[in-house]
Amino acid sequence: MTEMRFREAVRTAIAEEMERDASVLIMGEEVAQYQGAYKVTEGLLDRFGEKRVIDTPIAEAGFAGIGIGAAMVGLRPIVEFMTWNFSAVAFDQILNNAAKLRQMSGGQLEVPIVFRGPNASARQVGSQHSHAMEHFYTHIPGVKVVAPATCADAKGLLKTAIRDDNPVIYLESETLYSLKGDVPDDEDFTVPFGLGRVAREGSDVTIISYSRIVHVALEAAETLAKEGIEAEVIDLRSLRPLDEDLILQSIAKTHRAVIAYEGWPYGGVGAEIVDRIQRMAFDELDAPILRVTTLDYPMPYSAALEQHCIPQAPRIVEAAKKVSYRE
Amino acid sequence: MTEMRFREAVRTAIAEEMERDASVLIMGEEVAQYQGAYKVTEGLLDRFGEKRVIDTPIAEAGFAGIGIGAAMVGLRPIVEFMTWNFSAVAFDQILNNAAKLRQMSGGQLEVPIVFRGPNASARQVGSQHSHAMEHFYTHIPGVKVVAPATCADAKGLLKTAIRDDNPVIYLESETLYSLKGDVPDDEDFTVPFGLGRVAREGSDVTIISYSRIVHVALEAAETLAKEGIEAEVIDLRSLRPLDEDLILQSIAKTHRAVIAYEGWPYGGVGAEIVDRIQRMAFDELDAPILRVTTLDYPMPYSAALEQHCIPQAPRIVEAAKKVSYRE
Amino acid sequence: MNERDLAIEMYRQMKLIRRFEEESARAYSMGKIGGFLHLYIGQESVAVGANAAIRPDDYTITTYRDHGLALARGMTSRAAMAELFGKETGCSRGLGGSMHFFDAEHHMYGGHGIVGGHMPLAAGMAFASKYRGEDRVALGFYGEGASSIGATHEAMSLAALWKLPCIFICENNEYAMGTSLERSLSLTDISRKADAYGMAKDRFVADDVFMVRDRIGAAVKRARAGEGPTLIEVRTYRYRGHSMSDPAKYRTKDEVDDAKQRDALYRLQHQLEEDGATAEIEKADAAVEEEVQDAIKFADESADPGPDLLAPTTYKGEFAR
Amino acid sequence: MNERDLAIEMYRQMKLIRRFEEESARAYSMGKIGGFLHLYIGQESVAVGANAAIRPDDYTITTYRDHGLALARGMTSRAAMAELFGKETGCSRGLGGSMHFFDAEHHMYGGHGIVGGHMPLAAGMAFASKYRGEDRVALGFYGEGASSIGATHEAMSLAALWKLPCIFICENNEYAMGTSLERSLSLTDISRKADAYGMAKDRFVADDVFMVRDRIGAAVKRARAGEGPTLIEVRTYRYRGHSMSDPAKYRTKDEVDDAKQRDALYRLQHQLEEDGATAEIEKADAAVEEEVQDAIKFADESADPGPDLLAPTTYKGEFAR
Ligand SMILES: Cc1ncc(C[n+]2csc(CCOP(=O)(O)OP(=O)(O)O)c2C)c(N)n1
Ligand SMILES: Cc1ncc(C[n+]2csc(CCOP(=O)(O)OP(=O)(O)O)c2C)c(N)n1
Ligand SMILES: [Mg+2]
Ligand SMILES: [Mg+2]
Repeated sequence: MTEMRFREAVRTAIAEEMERDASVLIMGEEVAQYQGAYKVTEGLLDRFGEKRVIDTPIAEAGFAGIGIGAAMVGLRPIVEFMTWNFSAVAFDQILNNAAKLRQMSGGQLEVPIVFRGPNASARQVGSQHSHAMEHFYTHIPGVKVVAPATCADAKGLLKTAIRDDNPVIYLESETLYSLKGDVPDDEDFTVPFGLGRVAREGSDVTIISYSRIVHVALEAAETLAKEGIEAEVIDLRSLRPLDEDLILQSIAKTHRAVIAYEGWPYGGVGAEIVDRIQRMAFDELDAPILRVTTLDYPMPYSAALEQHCIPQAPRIVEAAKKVSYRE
Repeated sequence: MTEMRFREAVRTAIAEEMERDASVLIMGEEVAQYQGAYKVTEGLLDRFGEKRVIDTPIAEAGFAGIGIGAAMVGLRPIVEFMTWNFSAVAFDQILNNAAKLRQMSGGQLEVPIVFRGPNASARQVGSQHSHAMEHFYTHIPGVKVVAPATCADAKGLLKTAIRDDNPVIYLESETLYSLKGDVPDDEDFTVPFGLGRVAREGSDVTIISYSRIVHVALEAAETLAKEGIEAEVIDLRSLRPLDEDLILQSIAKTHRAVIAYEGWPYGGVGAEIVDRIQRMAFDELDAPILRVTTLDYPMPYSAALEQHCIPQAPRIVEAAKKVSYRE
Repeated sequence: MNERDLAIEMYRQMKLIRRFEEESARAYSMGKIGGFLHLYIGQESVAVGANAAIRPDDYTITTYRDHGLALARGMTSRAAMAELFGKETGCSRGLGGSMHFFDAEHHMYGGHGIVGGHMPLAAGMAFASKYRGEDRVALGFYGEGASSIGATHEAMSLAALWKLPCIFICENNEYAMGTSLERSLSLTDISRKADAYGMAKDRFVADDVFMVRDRIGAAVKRARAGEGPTLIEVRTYRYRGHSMSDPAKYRTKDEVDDAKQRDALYRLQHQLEEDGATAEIEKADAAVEEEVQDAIKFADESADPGPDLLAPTTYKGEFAR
Repeated sequence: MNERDLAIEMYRQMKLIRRFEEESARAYSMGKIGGFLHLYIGQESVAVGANAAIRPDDYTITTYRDHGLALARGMTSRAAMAELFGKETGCSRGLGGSMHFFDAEHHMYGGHGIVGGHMPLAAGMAFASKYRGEDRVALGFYGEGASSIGATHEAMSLAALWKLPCIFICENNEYAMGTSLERSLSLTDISRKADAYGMAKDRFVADDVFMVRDRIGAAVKRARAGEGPTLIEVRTYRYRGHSMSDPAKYRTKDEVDDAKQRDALYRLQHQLEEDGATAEIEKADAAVEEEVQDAIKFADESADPGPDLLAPTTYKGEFAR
């Protein structure tokens, strides 16, 4: 175990996999000479050279497509979006190429590519720079989507992603990059997809979350504990595939669920989880499932309004109390 | 009332609104000289001239953006996507410009634009040409999304869309274009957004649908009736805003719901409706809500497999029986 | 292969493509093929000439108008026809259809339906070649209508910057569906797009398949030598409508007849006949006929793909739901 | 306005932009401004010269590096500073921030955060002008880094085809974040992109604001006369980092100092001083100082926007949920 920051955990995963496999490379805007817009790739250029750590011009559709084309013939590119917001201009490449090449070719092709970068709100970066893009990408069969909340998972999930033969969407968070945590040193430490994690045990209500909001949910759980409500906090880690078993086990215990995450309310990951719970654990539920999401507006710049829109602990507490009929 | 086909109803709405308001224009690939890839715009070039009926090169991001820019300064463009699939390359324009200009400008701007075209499966057009794009677009605050199932609604909703001061996503269906139906002649006939329609009354189970699948749901309802189950079929017409009242009223009567539509299962419109029902009518539900969607695969070309993937009446029947505990 | 054998082989390929597609059109009208069917008839010399300019292990990728390239690269008529018929013996196991022919063994990487969307993939394959220090080149074919779209531009911009061994082959058949060239581009000399990137360029009419081979060959040679990409505008013409549903009212019969006068297949046939190769031509024709008929029979008799194909072609390994 | 008055006015505008941004940087370091703050310092002559070349009712649109254009167009410093401070009195009511300055009254249509994404909007405004038979032009400003991206290409391609009255003003400040021009484009003469569309073009260094006005003015004149769009590469330089978080290690102090030698603001000041306009300069400086200080005070004292602003700015009329 080594204590490191989230950004270093991401970097370590990249470096270890590049060391292990010469077909792994990383490309994106400012990943090389600038050392990464958020310093995730710091030092990689020196270590692996410009053949494998590649600065790209501003052409997300172009370089995402180049990554996909290269993956199609055997490389294993990691494509960094400076932020996930910019993947909107490469949407077609992900939807129609990365996700579909295997199927369109009748299973002949593999597209072992990882798209990664910071996702969801940063701080006051405004409406065009605050998207939680997983709500678009999880919808698409053919891709996998993961979103770590801890430093260990950041490393373990990214290594799994790089080794996976399918396209993987890997979501970070700018506001998590400085988080510190213990990370296994083992070069074969990987975290399998499709397995969530109980971040806090509890018996009264299940709070399901992922990425940065796991930490907010844990904060909410502390408040709830003071009021006598023991919340179980689930960190999904993987959004597609989803760990249904873990969710259902927890619901079987608590009979109540709150889903908390960043992103707009209409549809998306949260609505999908609601659907699965009510479908698979209908008789277990003692209350409607509630969601705590980003409010249904483009993200405002104003600090106060931004905080108003983003899911906060008090909103999670309120929802947990509501499903516990304790208002 | 005049009986006409769905494509004529769309055309009539366009023509009437162009007649009424000189700031309305239509642009898209092959809309003018070719008379429309699916003949929706047939005759419009002759009638309104090439200034207002405009053939565009293949540059969806470019001409969607030109439409948005023109709307921003007072025109009311209708932008046709030859099919909605191709909007994937204009995704950023819709997400970041159309939907956000009003908010980013603090409410100074309006973007009265309609994006329209055929959506979801056609016949054997393969995985890149069979997307149900509403599952991406309904997620975005700032746009409205509508999807008519009947000829009258095709006209009425499109007229409302053109008159709306917000960007509207209007979804047609290639396989509905030849449908015939009575359409009001009144030039001020509009169908308000946010109001669904009971397509068939019933007391035992609610089948919620929209666009082409409404007709499949009606077919399923006939089968169910023979087995003694009276299904109420709701045609949503408008997806964002959603007619919660109508859905809840029906659930209060039937206590069971099936949601049937085209598109993949993860997230999307269906999951959103599940969430709203369980949240707002938890105590009314006698069974879990089930969804009948396109299967979770890229659409295969093979006719047999395609039909296997698309929602069919028997699958709706099966789901309705299941929620009725009649298997 | 000597030039004469090559001439006969290219004749055979062009003839195969034409006959394959004529029979496809028939099968389509009989309802055996569904969805879109975009015929390459008239453009055969481009794919065949290009194929003759490269090695079997070079990468190729094209649009939905993909039968010609697939057959030229070596896909069997059986696999191609069965794909059109939506059968599990098809090159893409009946999942892709006409627009999505894939044959990894012959380095034919599709078959793509989104205009321009595959051009970054072409650059990506070229990138992989360069990354691995190989001398393979990638040929990306696209229609002149795809010149307007962003993906094509980005692919060229990056390929030029990174000197990728990628040849951008613009098949200018004068129409994008019903839109004539001058209604879609402000500048009808498409090769001049290369000037925006300082990229090498070429432009010629495709009526002589040997010229196609040689001119593309020159670009391939530069690319293999590490001298970067080339944009080649190949001027050609499609005799049929854009797809089966297109009556092609946007052009006159005269215009089409005129183009047919310059038919590259007949031109080559003529040359070969003058060279005294009538027997070889007859032999090639017979072989083509047999192959196409056999392909139809094969496709007809093949089984539909089953639903158990869907999950493993969506994900490799475990399904992610 | 005579040329001398105009010179003083342009001096005032350039000085205002510079002082406004210097104070913004200070306020940022004090935590009064959040998110991104991209300074225009060094590039003032571009926005100011361009503004002098057009009419108040012409359309303008730019990137996230938007303070300069907004102020040049006539946005008040109060509205601008309050926006940076996220206050409801800001030009975008505190919802947009530094990247999203909007001022419809002064025909400044943003302030856009997605590289290249606003260029089709520029063409769209030009389209609207032409559609209505007006003679207004649209000026779309973008960075040289945005030349690679699809949206910029598509906007130019359509504008050239349709002869839209749109001027594409590429502010080539030599860097896109930390990426120097020659690492992002294969051809560093960006004006040559125009050749791909047969579009008119120009290219010059922006150290003389009158030249900026005149050269852009020539393009504006052509556009008004219905002669179509022009691509203008204006060579300039940003003195500060890309945004406040950028230490700009990718270039040397010498390089920056060198650029400052050619500072257009000081050059104009010098000329004016030689012309004996010292008094007017002092007056302008004092006015600028007062305006900026007033703006800070105003922004400081303004209220935060309230949550009730969110719904009506998301939709006009009823909310669609
Ligand atoms: C992004 C996108 N927009 C529109 C279409 C519909 N479409 C398919 S082919 C075509 C015309 C393409 O013309 P061109 O590039 O010249 O190729 P050709 O068909 O002539 O070979 C169009 C508009 C599409 N497939 N993708
Ligand atoms: C599509 C997209 N990709 C990436 C970014 C991140 N980004 C913001 S500004 C910038 C550099 C732009 O450089 P340039 O176009 O030269 O403009 P300048 O900042 O020099 O004015 C980048 C990469 C973005 N905003 N949008
Ligand atoms: Mg063409
Ligand atoms: Mg720049």
